[in-house]
Amino acid sequence: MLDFFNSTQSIHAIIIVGSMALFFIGFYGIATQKNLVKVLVSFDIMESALFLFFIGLHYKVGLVAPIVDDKTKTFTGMVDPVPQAMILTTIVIGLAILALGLSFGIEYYKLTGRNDISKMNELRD
Amino acid sequence: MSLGYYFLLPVIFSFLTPYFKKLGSFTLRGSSILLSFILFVQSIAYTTMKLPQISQFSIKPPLGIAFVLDGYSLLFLLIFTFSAVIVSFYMLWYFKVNPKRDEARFYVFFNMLIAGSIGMILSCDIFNLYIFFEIVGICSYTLSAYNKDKLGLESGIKYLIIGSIASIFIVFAIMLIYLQIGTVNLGLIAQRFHEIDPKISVLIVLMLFIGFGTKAELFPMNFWAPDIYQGSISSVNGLFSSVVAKAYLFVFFHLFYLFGLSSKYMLFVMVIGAITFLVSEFTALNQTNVKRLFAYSTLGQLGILFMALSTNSSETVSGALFHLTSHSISKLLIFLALGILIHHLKSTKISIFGDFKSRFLTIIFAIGFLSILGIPPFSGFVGKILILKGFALSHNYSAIAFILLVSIVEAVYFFRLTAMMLDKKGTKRVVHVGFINYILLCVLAALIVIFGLFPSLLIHYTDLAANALINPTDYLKFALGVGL
Amino acid sequence: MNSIFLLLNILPILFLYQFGGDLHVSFSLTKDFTLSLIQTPLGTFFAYLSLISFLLVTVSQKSKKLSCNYYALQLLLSFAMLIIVLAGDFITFFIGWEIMTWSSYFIISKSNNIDIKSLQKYILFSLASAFSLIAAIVISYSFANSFDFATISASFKSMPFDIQLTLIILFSLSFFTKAGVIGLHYWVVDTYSKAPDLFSSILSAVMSKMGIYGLFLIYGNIVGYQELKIMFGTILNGTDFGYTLAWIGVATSIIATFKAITQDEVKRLLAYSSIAQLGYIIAVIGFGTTYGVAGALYHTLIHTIIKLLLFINVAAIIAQTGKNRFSELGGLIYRTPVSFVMLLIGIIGLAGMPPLGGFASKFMMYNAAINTKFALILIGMLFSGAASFLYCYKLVYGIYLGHPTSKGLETQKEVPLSYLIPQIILALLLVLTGAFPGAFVKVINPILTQFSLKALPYDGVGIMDSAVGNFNGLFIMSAFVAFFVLILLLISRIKSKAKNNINRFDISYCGEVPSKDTSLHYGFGFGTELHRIKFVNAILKRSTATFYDALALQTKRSSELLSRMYYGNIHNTMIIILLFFSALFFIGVNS
Amino acid sequence: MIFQIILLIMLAYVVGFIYFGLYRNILARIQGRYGPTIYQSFYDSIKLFSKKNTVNYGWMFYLGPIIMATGAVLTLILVPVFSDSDFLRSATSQGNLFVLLYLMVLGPLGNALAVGTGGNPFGVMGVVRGLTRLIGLELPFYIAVVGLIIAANSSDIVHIIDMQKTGGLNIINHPLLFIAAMISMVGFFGESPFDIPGAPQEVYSGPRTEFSGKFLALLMSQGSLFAFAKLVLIIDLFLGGADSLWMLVLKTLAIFVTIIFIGVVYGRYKVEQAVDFLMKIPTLIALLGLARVIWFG
Amino acid sequence: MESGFHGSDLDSSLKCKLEESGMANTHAIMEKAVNWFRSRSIFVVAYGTGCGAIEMPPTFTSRYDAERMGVVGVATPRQADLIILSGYLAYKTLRRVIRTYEQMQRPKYVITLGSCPINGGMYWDSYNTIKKLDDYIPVDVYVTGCMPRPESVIEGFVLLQERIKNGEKAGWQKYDENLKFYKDNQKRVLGGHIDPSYETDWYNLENGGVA
Repeated sequence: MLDFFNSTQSIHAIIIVGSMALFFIGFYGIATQKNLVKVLVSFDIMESALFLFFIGLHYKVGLVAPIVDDKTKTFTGMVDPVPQAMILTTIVIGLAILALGLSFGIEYYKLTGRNDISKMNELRD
Repeated sequence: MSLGYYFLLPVIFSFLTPYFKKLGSFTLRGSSILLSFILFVQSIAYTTMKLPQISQFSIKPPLGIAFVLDGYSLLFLLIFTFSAVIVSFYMLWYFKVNPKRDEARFYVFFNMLIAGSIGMILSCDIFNLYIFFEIVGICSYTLSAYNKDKLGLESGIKYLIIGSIASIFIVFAIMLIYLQIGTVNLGLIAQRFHEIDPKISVLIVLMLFIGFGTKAELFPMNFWAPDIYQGSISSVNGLFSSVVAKAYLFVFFHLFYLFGLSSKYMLFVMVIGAITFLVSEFTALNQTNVKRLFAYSTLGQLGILFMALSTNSSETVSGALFHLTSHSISKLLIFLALGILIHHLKSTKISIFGDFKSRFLTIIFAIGFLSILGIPPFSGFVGKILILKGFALSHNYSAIAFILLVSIVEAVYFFRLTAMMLDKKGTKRVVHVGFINYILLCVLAALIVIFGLFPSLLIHYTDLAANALINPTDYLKFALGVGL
Repeated sequence: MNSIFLLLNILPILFLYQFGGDLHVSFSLTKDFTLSLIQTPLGTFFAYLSLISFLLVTVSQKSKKLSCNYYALQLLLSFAMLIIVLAGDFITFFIGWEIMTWSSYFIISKSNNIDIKSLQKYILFSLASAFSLIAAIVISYSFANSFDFATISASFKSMPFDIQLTLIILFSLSFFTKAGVIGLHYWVVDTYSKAPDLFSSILSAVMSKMGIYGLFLIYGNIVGYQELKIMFGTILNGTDFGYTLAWIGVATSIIATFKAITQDEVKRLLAYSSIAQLGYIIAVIGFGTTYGVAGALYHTLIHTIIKLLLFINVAAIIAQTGKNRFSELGGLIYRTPVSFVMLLIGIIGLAGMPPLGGFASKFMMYNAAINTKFALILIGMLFSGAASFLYCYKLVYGIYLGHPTSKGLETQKEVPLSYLIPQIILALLLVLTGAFPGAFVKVINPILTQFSLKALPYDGVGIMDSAVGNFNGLFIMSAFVAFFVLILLLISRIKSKAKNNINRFDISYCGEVPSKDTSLHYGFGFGTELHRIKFVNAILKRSTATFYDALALQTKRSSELLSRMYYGNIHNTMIIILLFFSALFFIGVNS
Repeated sequence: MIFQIILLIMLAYVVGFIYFGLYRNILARIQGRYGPTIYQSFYDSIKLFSKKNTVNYGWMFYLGPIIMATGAVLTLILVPVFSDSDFLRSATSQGNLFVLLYLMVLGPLGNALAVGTGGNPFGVMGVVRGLTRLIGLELPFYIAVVGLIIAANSSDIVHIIDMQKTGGLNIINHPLLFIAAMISMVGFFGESPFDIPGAPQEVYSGPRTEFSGKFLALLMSQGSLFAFAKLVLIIDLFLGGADSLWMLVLKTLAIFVTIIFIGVVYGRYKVEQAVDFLMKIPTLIALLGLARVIWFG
Repeated sequence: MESGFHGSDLDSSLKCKLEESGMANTHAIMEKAVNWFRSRSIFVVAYGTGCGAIEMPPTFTSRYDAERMGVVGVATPRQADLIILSGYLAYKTLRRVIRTYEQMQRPKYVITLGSCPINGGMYWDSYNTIKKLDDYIPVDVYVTGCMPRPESVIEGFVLLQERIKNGEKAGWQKYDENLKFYKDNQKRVLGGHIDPSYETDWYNLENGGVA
């Protein structure tokens, strides 16, 4: 039974289902939530779903993390390192954007006392 | 000089900015001008070299990261660096008349914006592309919120939210590509793109389309764009219009032709472009805010460019690139002049065009408007007629009719502004342009006229660019590292 | 300033004269576009016409304090027109056309009574005209692979019929707009009436002629009259094409004539009259016969002379009195007698009365209609000519005759000499063209040869000869003068003392005594009768303004509707992007 | 040539005045009156010429009637009087039908200038009515003339006369055109129902309101010359001209009397009614005639 | 503005001229002929002032037909030789009558109908009618009767024609010669209500009538 869960396919399936669920939670969040913080959080949830999805799909049972030290002689049996590098970068960027967004939000809240994005409509003709 | 400096120098400058600031604003401004000047001169230097050029970092592509400069990116490089020079000179005036503004913040993000934009057009690695995309994004969010007032912050937040959506789509697309092909090198992706399962490939294309289309202000995804223009200062508007939008457009069509999508999606992009053009020009008619008005005009022109660039014929594409160049110059001209106007009249209502008195500005605006409308002997005319000629050669008469008909709508509001400027009634306030702006606007106007009278100066480069865009074999060779 | 630009205006004339019909310059714009200037007889005719008009108008501008850039723009305009008429390919033509458009736009904007709406009308119609032109140009390029007139003309025959038809319609629409064919004339009246007064003369006399030149270029040079005949077939003794065009022209002329009569503003009347007169030209331009072309060319010349004369005259009066309505003018004949005589000569020419040149051109056009047996066209032209007497009379009565209707007119002085000199020259030209109609034959014959048409017979300088009757302009002129003098002498010998300079208010008025407060000027009542005539009222009550205003309104409404999408709710924008993606995805995956 | 022209003018003057006398007599007889002598128009004209003074509003007022008279004389000398002989038609080869059509309007326009100079609003009203009526009057007449021109393929009157010698009279060939032209002629002669411009009940005597003495006399004289010219033109166009003085008198008289008979039995149309009428029935008749010329002629 | 018209001046100067050229005799013959023509052609402006207005239509229409004698009605005073005043004249009417009379061109004649213009008739003590028209404008022929029948009117015409034919001195000459007399009379009854006369400025008669 547990072996079943330990196979690559089932792990991938679980990850796909899980990340999709997460993605749609985020999707639901940005589609329904009007609070700026919640929207930003929803974005992050969506991004996290993507990261999970990507990293998860590159994981295969039996492979190890691509950490190279002095003892490593062969480079086989490791997962592909590129996705992890990419995801790391993306996480950093996401963080930066989140921070920027929150700082905007705070400043905006200080000025107006609002954080409802659907009511940000002073920029209009 | 390695192509990497295009990114590196501005980044170094940005990091050094706090230090420069301590040295005094003169150093800050001067070094920024110097920097953009160096980049521009270097870009001009590239026009004499054999293209494509490549700069690789540590590992040879396709495994390593590299910058590739072909004819297509050279044109954009010239436009971007030139805009950077003009804007950094313009900021001298801006900070002189607005002494309390935070200069360092502007210069940091301005230079990072230029760096990111140049990185986007030079990068031959889709993930790097994404990183530069985000750099440009962050810089532009910050720049649009440069006015830390309600409007500025609102535009910053809006831009940020939209940018986040676009980046999610792009990240998703890149991940799917990597899952399918296992590489992020543009050359390899281009080679193997047709191997992808068609359904996934549609998904990828759509995600890229939505991602870059949103940023490049295509129709159903561009409802945010006028807000951003309205909320930010006019020099930033000029940058958005002539650099940022153009950079996204560059990537859009770069991928479009690299991935060989032109045969399948040409009509789709053309229709979307046409709708963008139509909707924006019609919407612009009803605007009372100048910045929004010119934002719509920019959207409309992007629509034409999308129509013309997707045709897969080197004639039309060359014309479109000519039009793009001319549009960048004209919009820069208009936004900079507009900044002067807004500063003096303290309003962004359309009525300011009827309230100022300056023969110089009137002429400058008139040249800009006529050029955008494609009226000889200004540069816009050559671009427009080349586009029309290209459509005619492919017997696409409906596109010709469409462009010309909508252009009349466009003429309505441009000439309404002109008429307001020329109107003698009402009280007029004298507007002093200032020496630097005088020179800058003269240079831009002169370029418009020169490219209108001697278009062969520019057509050489647009032809090069068009060929590089449509037949990216040379580019692929370099991107794959074969030629090294 | 004036003298400098006067010299600059003379220069191109000398330049053109120097080349003497042999100008051929080309200059490569890009690898695809070569700009070329080629002098054809037709182009030369129009070039001299426009250059001399500009010269005369510049002379009359001496008494106006005009700025340097006004003159510069005007010079640019004349330069653009020179480019148009000398162009050897369509890109050159189009560049000239557009420079003409915007330079004239900026000149018009310098007027004191211009408003934004009129400016918008002008530029939008001009641009519509230009865009229609460029559409036609690029379509013909797509078949000929060249912008050269000769190449396009050669490859025209091999184009499919629908393309040929589209091209002809597009070109015609463009030039019709410039000439102000009815339906496309919405801009004409406002622009002419609100432009600077002297510039109106250029607009009416020269710029509208560029439309005529374009029509000649298309029908005569590019398509060719022979080809038109083959394309469209024949009706009566002419072509179907000519007949259709003739109806357009005649309708223009009749409608504009009736509209002209009911105008209160002087320049509006002249504008409508200009439309009507160009209607005549358009009526005969498509005939493709010797007399059709000759008549159109002759009327082009005559109309240029007359409209310059009338507009300069009216401009002088407006400048002098500051009034521009018939209901504000009147009774100026004793104050400005020379102007009166000039206007009189002008309107006699405009009405097409025999001793002056106006008749010769009309006669030639009538001949063309007889040759082709287009009886209804001929009747239409005659009819509109008869109706035009009314506005001719209104023009002269409203300004010069009757009683002054506002203060200050009683003490008016004669207009400055700078206005009078061009008028006198033009009036002399009108008299000369009337007395020597045959002289024009020599000017026209090379153009007819250019269109490969039969040349006109030449029987002497005073005689206008045609297959269906001729007349001796010199005889009629001299007989008119002789009888006039004779009767004048006889009458002045009769001893019944004519009491001169009787008080103007001493009129038969039912025993009542009219005074200065009595409304005695009939200027504003003019033309009201026409509203009671059913046929004429049907014309007068309709207006293209309704259509264009509705168009503008609908555009505005659709613009409002569309701009509602952009009332930046970022939440909705996000949802739209996501929905758009989903929609595209489902379409994309399923197809 | 000059002698002939003078002779022609004298002939027209005499014949025209006698015709007008005749007209007044016929009119009187129709109304059950005795009527003036046949020379009454001479008396009137000589009396008017011998008035002691004449009101004059300025030089244009003075020249207007003279222009009108000039127009009448020019019209007269361009119309060929006799069909066979060249006598009295030395000048006709210098013009054609179109010249005549326009010369016929030149005079009234000249007069209208004088009226305008006079400044009497009634006079100008009369002129405007006249010009408005002209729109309607000219239409059937033009159609008729154009029909004849197209039929003869020439605008030369002599040629039209010559055509009738061989091909039969135009009144028989083109009766519809003749009817239309005659209806117009009624108006050109200022007869009812088209006599609105000078309606004395409304606008004094219309354009002539301010003319007195020698100007009025001149207007009357040119009126008779002009009437003669118009009559000769009609018989040239439709009745094949006249080959002798008797035929000339007979034919012109026939036309003239017809016009009078039409004139006396009708009331006066308002100007818009007149134009409406002229644009309907006579125009329709003329168009039918024209259609016949173009498709069957 | 040119000086006002004085008929007598003109006549005398004309005569002088003619006599100098030795053509006085011819002139006399011509004068006679012209007078005959004048008598044969009389244009009438019929001013229906009083009850006599009703008598004029029969005079000019089928029954009595004045046209056979060359007497025709015209619409404007400019063309008229004769003005018929048919009955009493209120002051208000007189104003218009004087103006109409002055607008007529010389030679011009006046015929009055009925007794009111002679001595006031039945309005002899009315406060607003004039009693003796001849004081205001010169009358050539009085046709008496209250009202005169058209036959009498025609009789009046014949009488006038005779006088014209014989070249007798007519009312208009008297009017020109005694302008001051007539103007003073007119001024007396009309007072401040008199309109300016454009032909003769009688307010400044002593200055030669320069308007």
